[in-house]
This record gives sequence, structure tokens and C-alpha cells, in this order.
Amino acid sequence: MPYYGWWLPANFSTHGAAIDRLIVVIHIFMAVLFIGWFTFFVYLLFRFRQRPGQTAQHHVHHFKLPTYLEVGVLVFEVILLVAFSFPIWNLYRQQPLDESKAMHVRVIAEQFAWNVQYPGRDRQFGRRDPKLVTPENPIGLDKDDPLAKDDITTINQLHVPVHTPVIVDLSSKDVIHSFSLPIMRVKQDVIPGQSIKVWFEATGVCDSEITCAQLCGLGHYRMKGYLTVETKEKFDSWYAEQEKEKAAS
Amino acid sequence: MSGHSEVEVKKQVTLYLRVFFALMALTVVTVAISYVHMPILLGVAVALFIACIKASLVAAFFMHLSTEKKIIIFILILTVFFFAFLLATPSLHHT
Amino acid sequence: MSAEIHYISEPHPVSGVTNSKLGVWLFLASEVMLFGGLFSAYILLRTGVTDWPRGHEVLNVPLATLNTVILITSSVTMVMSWASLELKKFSKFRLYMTITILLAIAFLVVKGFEYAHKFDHHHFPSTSNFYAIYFVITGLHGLHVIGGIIVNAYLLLPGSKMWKTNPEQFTGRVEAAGLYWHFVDLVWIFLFPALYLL
Amino acid sequence: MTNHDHSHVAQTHDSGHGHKMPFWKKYIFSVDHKTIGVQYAVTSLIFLFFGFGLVSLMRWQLAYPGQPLPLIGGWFSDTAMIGGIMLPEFYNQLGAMHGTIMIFLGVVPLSVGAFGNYVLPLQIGAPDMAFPKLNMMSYWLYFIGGILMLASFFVPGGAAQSGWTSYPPLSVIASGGQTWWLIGMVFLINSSLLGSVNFITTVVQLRTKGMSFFRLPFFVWAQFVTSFLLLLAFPPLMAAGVLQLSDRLLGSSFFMPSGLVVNGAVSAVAGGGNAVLWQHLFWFLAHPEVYVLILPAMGIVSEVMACNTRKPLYGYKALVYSSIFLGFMSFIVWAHHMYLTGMGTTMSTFFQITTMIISIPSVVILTTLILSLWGASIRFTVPMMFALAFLPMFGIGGLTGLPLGLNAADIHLHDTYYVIGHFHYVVAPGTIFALFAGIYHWFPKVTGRKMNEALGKIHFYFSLIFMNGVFLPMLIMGLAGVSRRLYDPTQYAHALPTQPLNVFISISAWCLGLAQIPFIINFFGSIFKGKKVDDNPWQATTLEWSTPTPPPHGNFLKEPVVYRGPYEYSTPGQKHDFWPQSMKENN
Repeated sequence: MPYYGWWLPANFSTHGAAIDRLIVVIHIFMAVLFIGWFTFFVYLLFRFRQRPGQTAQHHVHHFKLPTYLEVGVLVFEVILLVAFSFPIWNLYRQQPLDESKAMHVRVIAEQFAWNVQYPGRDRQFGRRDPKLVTPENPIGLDKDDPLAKDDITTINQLHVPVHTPVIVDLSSKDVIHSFSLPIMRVKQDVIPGQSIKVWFEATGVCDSEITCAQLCGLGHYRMKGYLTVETKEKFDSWYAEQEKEKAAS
Repeated sequence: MSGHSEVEVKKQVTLYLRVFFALMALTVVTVAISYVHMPILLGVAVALFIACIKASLVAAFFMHLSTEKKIIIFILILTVFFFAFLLATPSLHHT
Repeated sequence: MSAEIHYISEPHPVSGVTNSKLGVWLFLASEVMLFGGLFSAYILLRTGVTDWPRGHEVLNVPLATLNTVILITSSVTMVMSWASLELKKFSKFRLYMTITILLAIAFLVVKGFEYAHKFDHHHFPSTSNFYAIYFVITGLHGLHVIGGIIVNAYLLLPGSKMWKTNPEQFTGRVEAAGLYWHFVDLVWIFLFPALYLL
Repeated sequence: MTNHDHSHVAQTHDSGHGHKMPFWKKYIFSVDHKTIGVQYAVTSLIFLFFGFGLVSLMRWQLAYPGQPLPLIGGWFSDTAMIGGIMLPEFYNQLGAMHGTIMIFLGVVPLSVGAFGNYVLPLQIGAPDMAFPKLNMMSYWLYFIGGILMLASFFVPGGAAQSGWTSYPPLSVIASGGQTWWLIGMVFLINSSLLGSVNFITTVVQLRTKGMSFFRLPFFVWAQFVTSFLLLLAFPPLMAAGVLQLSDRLLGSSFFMPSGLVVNGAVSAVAGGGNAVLWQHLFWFLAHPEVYVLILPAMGIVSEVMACNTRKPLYGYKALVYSSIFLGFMSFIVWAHHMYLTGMGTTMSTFFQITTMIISIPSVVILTTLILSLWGASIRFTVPMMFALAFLPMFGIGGLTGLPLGLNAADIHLHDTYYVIGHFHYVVAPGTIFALFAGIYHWFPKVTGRKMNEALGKIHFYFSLIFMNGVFLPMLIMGLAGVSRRLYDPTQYAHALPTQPLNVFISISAWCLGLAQIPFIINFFGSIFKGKKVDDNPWQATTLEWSTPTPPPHGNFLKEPVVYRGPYEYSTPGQKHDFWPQSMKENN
């Protein structure tokens, strides 16, 4: 897999590049600070080691350097906040402006699977009711609801078209999970009793993984889903196939 | 508070009785008001306001906070600050 | 060499308080945070749902009012028992302390009736979060009342021997126990409207 | 020698005082802060090694998933391992209990319970703690809490397995061990409550004549601030624990929202609860807890450094003010652990800002300690080496907190190995190194014998190498996006490239375990065979070194009077290069 290695995974989302840039900038800052500071530390250890003729000074003059350093760190942190973190967070947490162009999808987490619900041609989700949950209907979709007629559900398979904003509506049937798409720089806790939206827009075709980032029980490690980003045409044909399967069953 | 003169203590005892009657009166008021129909937020505000007065009376006089030493007041101010923070923050989660 | 710990009965010249008084206030500060956590939970749960019952419609306000009166009265008798020691009237101390303990027991008895009534109507912590918070907070408060009874009973009976040997320290102990007891009263002053009236 | 004037008194003192108690009596009913300190030290060291043992088992599964554990794999019951192959539920138990034991039963009791108890009263010139009986109770509550935690491994379903954070609803529907965990925590919380009341009262009330607040050794300041954190941050967790117990035992739904479907069936609870409530109450404690772990460590490091640089600390007041500020701020940053719980933008902005602010006092403390080396005459003793190593290790720990504190970077790094690497750098090569420094430093005070230097240096160098071998690769794994708490990381394509790092970490971890053998030999060997030393072997200035070794009941032969600040080393015009706080003339 060329996507993954010993550094950040490849990025396939529109907002991910900004996050990566922030992570890189911070790490450069950390490295500069640490190396400079560590070199100074080693120098001090060497220069002021106990040896014949080396006597400790009771009074040491006041250093200005630490004050500059502290102010410097503070200024840098303000830059990180204002120039990076706040704008990225706003971008990530807010819906894309044109919601009508976005694809909506629900992801309903459970121990230990990701259920995906597509709203169908009417672009509206059918009603769900926990009482209707059965092994065949894991999300408790109300089949009598007219809005549910064209809904498609899959398990652990999230297909999305490329270059399209995807709004994911996250909820959980049981415990807290965390919906993580490393390759899309998306991670969001899935809290039972809440419905939380995240969005991303894929910049390229890829096959990747959905992982659970929050301990959710003994099967936490195998709560793996598959994210497939494909061209609009391929996605449409996949979707049509799903509809056919649904009609057949 | 040890080492008080007898006169002082006797004065305090009168004070305690007055505080006691005030607390009783406020209890009656708070119960009575709860039967008056009013908007929920106003009701909460009034009830908490009365409770705060009662609590202040107990703290100031029965617990001698009105004449207590600085160190104790300092600890309580610190506590109340964090207390307020703890009380407010979880409810503001989604803001 | 002296292994003696200072400022047990006489106040520290700078802080102006005895060890036990400072210790009790620190303990009460942590108690404030404990009940703070519970009240925080109450606020969050209550504001998070639409169908929270009004306390006075489901709980017994007259009984709770009676308990408020009982607890406030016991606070007064507690402070009077301390004042009696300051006035060197030991028998009055015993009288007031006995009343305090009896009132505390009365509080628990009333609370017991209240609980029994709820159980009879099949209202448990599992019924709804209103009852859950009602039982947990009043239960924890009840445990504090029991703790107060134990401390006060100790000071009334075996602990009062100290009055003969070290009256200053004993008065300090009663004051410390009093501070705790007033705090228990103070919590109830907030619990009463929060649970029963609103 | 400073103490030759009463060292001979000490000889006659022990026999003359009549405090000889039988061993068992001494260690069960003792109210003496020194005995209790030793009890805490021994118990918490055992727990530290036990907690390390738990993670060593986990490391096998992580390095070689699904392969039977060699040699000892057969010792475990079928509910833990089948044919030596670890089950995921046992892995989760190990993870949850490793965290719990290391933090609540290992590091905090060692840094606060042991060092705080033993050293603090001595350093302020007090005869004992303000409330000796509470002190004893505090230890026994801790002991019971520890026993309950250990016993939980043997209840049906095993120990708690929802992480040391115990997030509901998972923890509410978990097996019985979670109840034991909660009850154990209630004991531990009460233990630390009694301890903190005691510490604060002792520092405020029992400082000896002349020991003003700004003459306190920094260690005492660190313990003082720590006690406030324990006092005010722990109770909300107690509240949360009571609520979770109620959810588990009484069927309430404080943390259980409506409409849960667990194991295919609609949950029977009433619902209406809030799962995030627990996280708020939990982190209200658990963030200050980080500073409970780090402040006493900084205190120990400061003591050891002042003594071994033979000069006063640079910027003592800056250290004190920074630690107070750190303590204060630590109460209002907790929600940075919860950026991804659907938190609103105002909230996350606020907590990002406070998080950035709190990094400044840490930078001040680190810089101050480093500049304390300027103009020094550094003695590279074993405690000094551990104390020095603390600085860059804590530096890495602090710096790696930065990307996690910014919510945008946290999106990628949250709940990955980066988090594990970050906080372990703070706590393991950070705090635990400081604790080792403290053990080597104060060992001669407790036993009258020094620990062996050569064994100490072996212990130090190997620990330093392997600590970094364990935690540095974790940062790389985190950047690669590998989630934490995975029983089998090889399930994921994105985790596969870093799997060799997992093997490397595991081998480092086991070697780190082996590197502790010289310490254990040294520790026990030196109790009986260590080089005998006088009352002040390090030629230190603080009060604990101005009393006989071991200090008698009541600590001081006569109440000490303090004339100057804590770190008068190499004072110009003085005969000796150290001038104890309680010595009027230096001659």
C-alpha cells in the first residue's frame, strides 16, 4: 500500500492538507525548540561538570533569554491558534455552504460494525426505531415509512463519489465509538443519544479503511469498515446494484 | 472561636435565634412561592435566590464565616470558583 | 525533643485557626466539589430532556418542609451546644447535643417514610432520571446525616471525657463537628427547592 | 560535618526513647509519618512493578498478535488465555488495569504518599503530620482500594475492561469487575482526600520557627499545590463514580441515553441520560491528576538539582509562582480531552486557549531548572543523573502535548498512539525518573545507607535507553494514524507498516523490565549491605538532613529554627559550600 508508512497517511480530502500543514509546522517548531534547548543543556552539563578548579557560583546574573523564549513560545502558540487551528476547525465543523450539492449519508455504529444508510433518490432518510432492530434490519429502519422505501443500507461498506462533499450523520446504537477515516483526516466520536455531523470531500479515488478510535468493547480491534471513493459513474452503478439487490430481497 | 467573653457569646446566642427565625420565615416563603404559578425560569431564579440567602445566613452566622480568618475565606473563594466552573461547563457542551 | 503537634487547641499565631478547624474547612471545600459534581449532573440531565417532572407534583412537599424545619432547628441546637461549652455549661451542652442527635434521627425517619412511600408506588432509581437523581442525592445526603449522628454521638458520650482534661480542644472538636453539621444543613437548603419545588 | 553535634545523640536516642514496637505492630498501627511513608513507598513500588507486568503481557500480543505466549502462557486460566493465546477481553482488562494501577496505585502514592509523607514534615521542621491518625487511615484506605482492584481480576468476567477512563455506556454494561473498580476508586478517592487535608494543614500550621512560605523547599511547594488539586479535583470523580455505581447497581440511567440496543435487544433502562456527562466529571479530575503526577516530580528534581549543582536554584520564586499558576489553570483545561465529542466551537475555542496558556508555566519551570545548571559544579551522582534526564524527557512529553492541544491537529492524532507516547513521556521517563531520583536521594535518610553507585548507573543508562525505545516509536505510530487500545493492530492496512515498530517497542519494554533488576538488587541489598553514611551524606541544606538518621519519633532533637532560604549552597565567604537552613553560623 503506498498510502501508508511511518509518517502521516496519504491525504485524500480537501480539508486534510491544512491539518497536515499544521502538524508539520508544529513538529518543525517542536524539533527546533527541542534541539536548540537540548544542545544548550548538553553544553551546560559539559561546561559546568564538577572538576578540580570548578567552583559553583552562588549568585548568577539574571538571564533575559528565558523571557524572550517564553514570549516567543506564546507568540507562536497564538499564531498556531489563530492562523491554523481556528480556521481549520471552522472549516471542518461547519457544513459546506451548498448543502444541496452534498451527498448525505447516515452511519450508525454498533458493537462492532458500521451500518451505513443512504437516503435514496428522495434525499431523505427513513424513520428508525430501536424497537424494530432485528439481525436482518440492524438499524431498525421503519419499512412502512414512505421515506424509507428507497433507502439503501450496507454494513461496513461506505461508498462515496469523488469530488463531492459527503455529510455523514453519526449515531450509535449502543456505546461510544469513534468514526475515523485516517486517509480523510476525519475523526469524530459517535455518542449514543446524539447525532453528530461531519463532512469531507474526497480529492481522489481510493480504497481505504474506517476504524474505530474509541474503545468500544472486546471487538473494538475488529470494528473495521471499508471506505471506497470512486468516480461518479462507478458510484452510480454500485448504487444501482444495491437498489437491485434490495428489490430482489 | 474559643476565648470569647461570656457577654459576647450571649450576644451571639441571641443572634442565632434571630437567624433561626429568619430561616424559618424564608422556608415558608419558598414553599408558598412554589404554589404561585409563574414562568419556570423565574421560579428557578426566585427559589435559588431564597436558597442562597438561607445558605448565606447559615454560613455567615452558624459557621461564623462573617468573622472567619483570611485563610479559610481564601480556600472557600478558590473552591467556589472551581465549583461555578464545574456547575456551568457540562451544560454548555454544545455551545 | 518534643513530638508534640502544635496548634491542636490553640490557634496558630499567623493563620489564626487551629489544625482541626482548618482541616474541617478543607474537608468541606472538597464536599462542596462533591455535591458540585452531583448538581452539575442534575442541571445537565434536566436541561437535556423535555419531560422532567415538576418536583412538587410527584414528591411530598409537606414532609420535605417538615424535614427542612427539623434540619434547620438541629443546626441551631448544634450551635447552641457549642455556645454552651464556651459558657462552660457542660450540662446544657449535653442537652443541646442530645436534641441535635434526636432531630437528626427524626430527619432520617421522615426520609425513611418518604422512601417507603416511593417504593410502595414502584418508584425506583430505575424509573426515571428524576427519581434516580432524587434517590442518589438525597441518599448521599442521608449518609452525611448518619455520619453526623455518629460524630455527634461520639462527642456526646465517650468523647466528652475530654471536657475534663482538655476543655479547649473539646470545644474545638464540637465546633468542628458543628461546621460539618451546618454544611449538611446547607446542602439540604439547596436540595429542597431543587428537587421538591422546581 | 554539620550534624556531628547531634549524631552521637541519635545513637543513644533510639534505645532511650521507648518507641520500639514489634514489627507487625509498627507497620499496622503506626501513626508516625515516616513509617507511613515507608509503607506507601513499598506498597506503591510493588504496584508499579505489577502494573508494568500487566503491560509486558499486552506487549506480547501487540508484537506477535495471536501467537501463544511462551513459557508462562499456560499459567493463565481459560478466561484469560486459551492455549497461551490472549483473549481480547483479557487484553482490555490488562489495559484498563495497567492505567489504573500505574496512576492511582503506583505513581501518585509513591510521589505524594511516600515522598510527601516522609520528607514534607521533615523539610518544614514539623514533628509529624497535623493529623497522624488520619494519615494512617489514608494509607489503609489506599491499601484496601488496591486490594479491591487486584481482587477484581478474580471475579467472574474479570477486572474492569473499559479503559482507565471507564467511559459509559460501555462501562455500565460491562461485567462485574467494573463495580469493583468503582468501589476501589471510592476508597482511593477518600484516601487521597484525607491525605490532602493533612498535607495542607501541615504546611499551613506546622512550619517551624523562621520557616516562612518563601523559605520552603520547592518540593514542599509542589506537594502543597498538589494537595489542593487532589482536594478539589477528586470529589467530582467521586460524584461520577457514585452515579456510575447507581447506573450499574440500581438500574438508573444517568449515562444511558434512550433507545440503546445492546446485543440486539432494546435496553431496558429508562434512558434520558447523557454519556458525555461522565467524561466531563472524569476529566475534571483527570486533567489536574496529570499535574498531581508531574508537580511532585518537579519538586524532587528541584531538590536533587539544587543539592548536586552546589548552587541555589535559578529563579526559585518563578518556580513557585509557576507551579501555583499551573495548579490553578489545570482545573480549567480538562475539556481538551473531549474535542471530538461533538463539542461546540465556543467551548473548544475556550479550552484551546486555556491549554495554550498552561504550557507557558511549564516552559518557565523547565527553563528555570535548566538555567540552574549555569555556574554550577555538577556532581553526577545517580539521583542527579535521573533528575537531569527528567528534563529532556519531560520536555518531549510537554512538546508533544502541543499538537494534541490544538483541536485541528487533534482530529488526526486523537486516540492514536501519539497520545500514548505523549503522556507516557510525561509520566514514565518523566515522573518515574524523578521518583527514582528521589529514591536514590532520600534512601540514605531512611536507612542510613547509600545505594550502590555502579548498580545505580547501570539502572539509569539502560532505563534511559529503553524508555525511549518504548515511547519514541509510539509517536511515529500515532502520526501514521494507528488507534490506541487495539488488541490486534495488524487488522488494519494503515497499521501494518508500523508493525515492526510494535515488535521493537515490545522488546524495549521487556528490556526495560530487565533493567530494573539492578535497581531491585540495589534497593534490597543496600538496606542491609549498603555503605553506611552519616546524617547528611549529600551535604544538603534542607531540614531533613539536619536530623539524626533515621529520624527519631518526633523528628527533631529540638525544635529547629530556620534562618534562611532552602538552597544556600556555595555562599560567598562561608567555610563550607552548603549552609543548612537551621544553622546560624556556618563554621
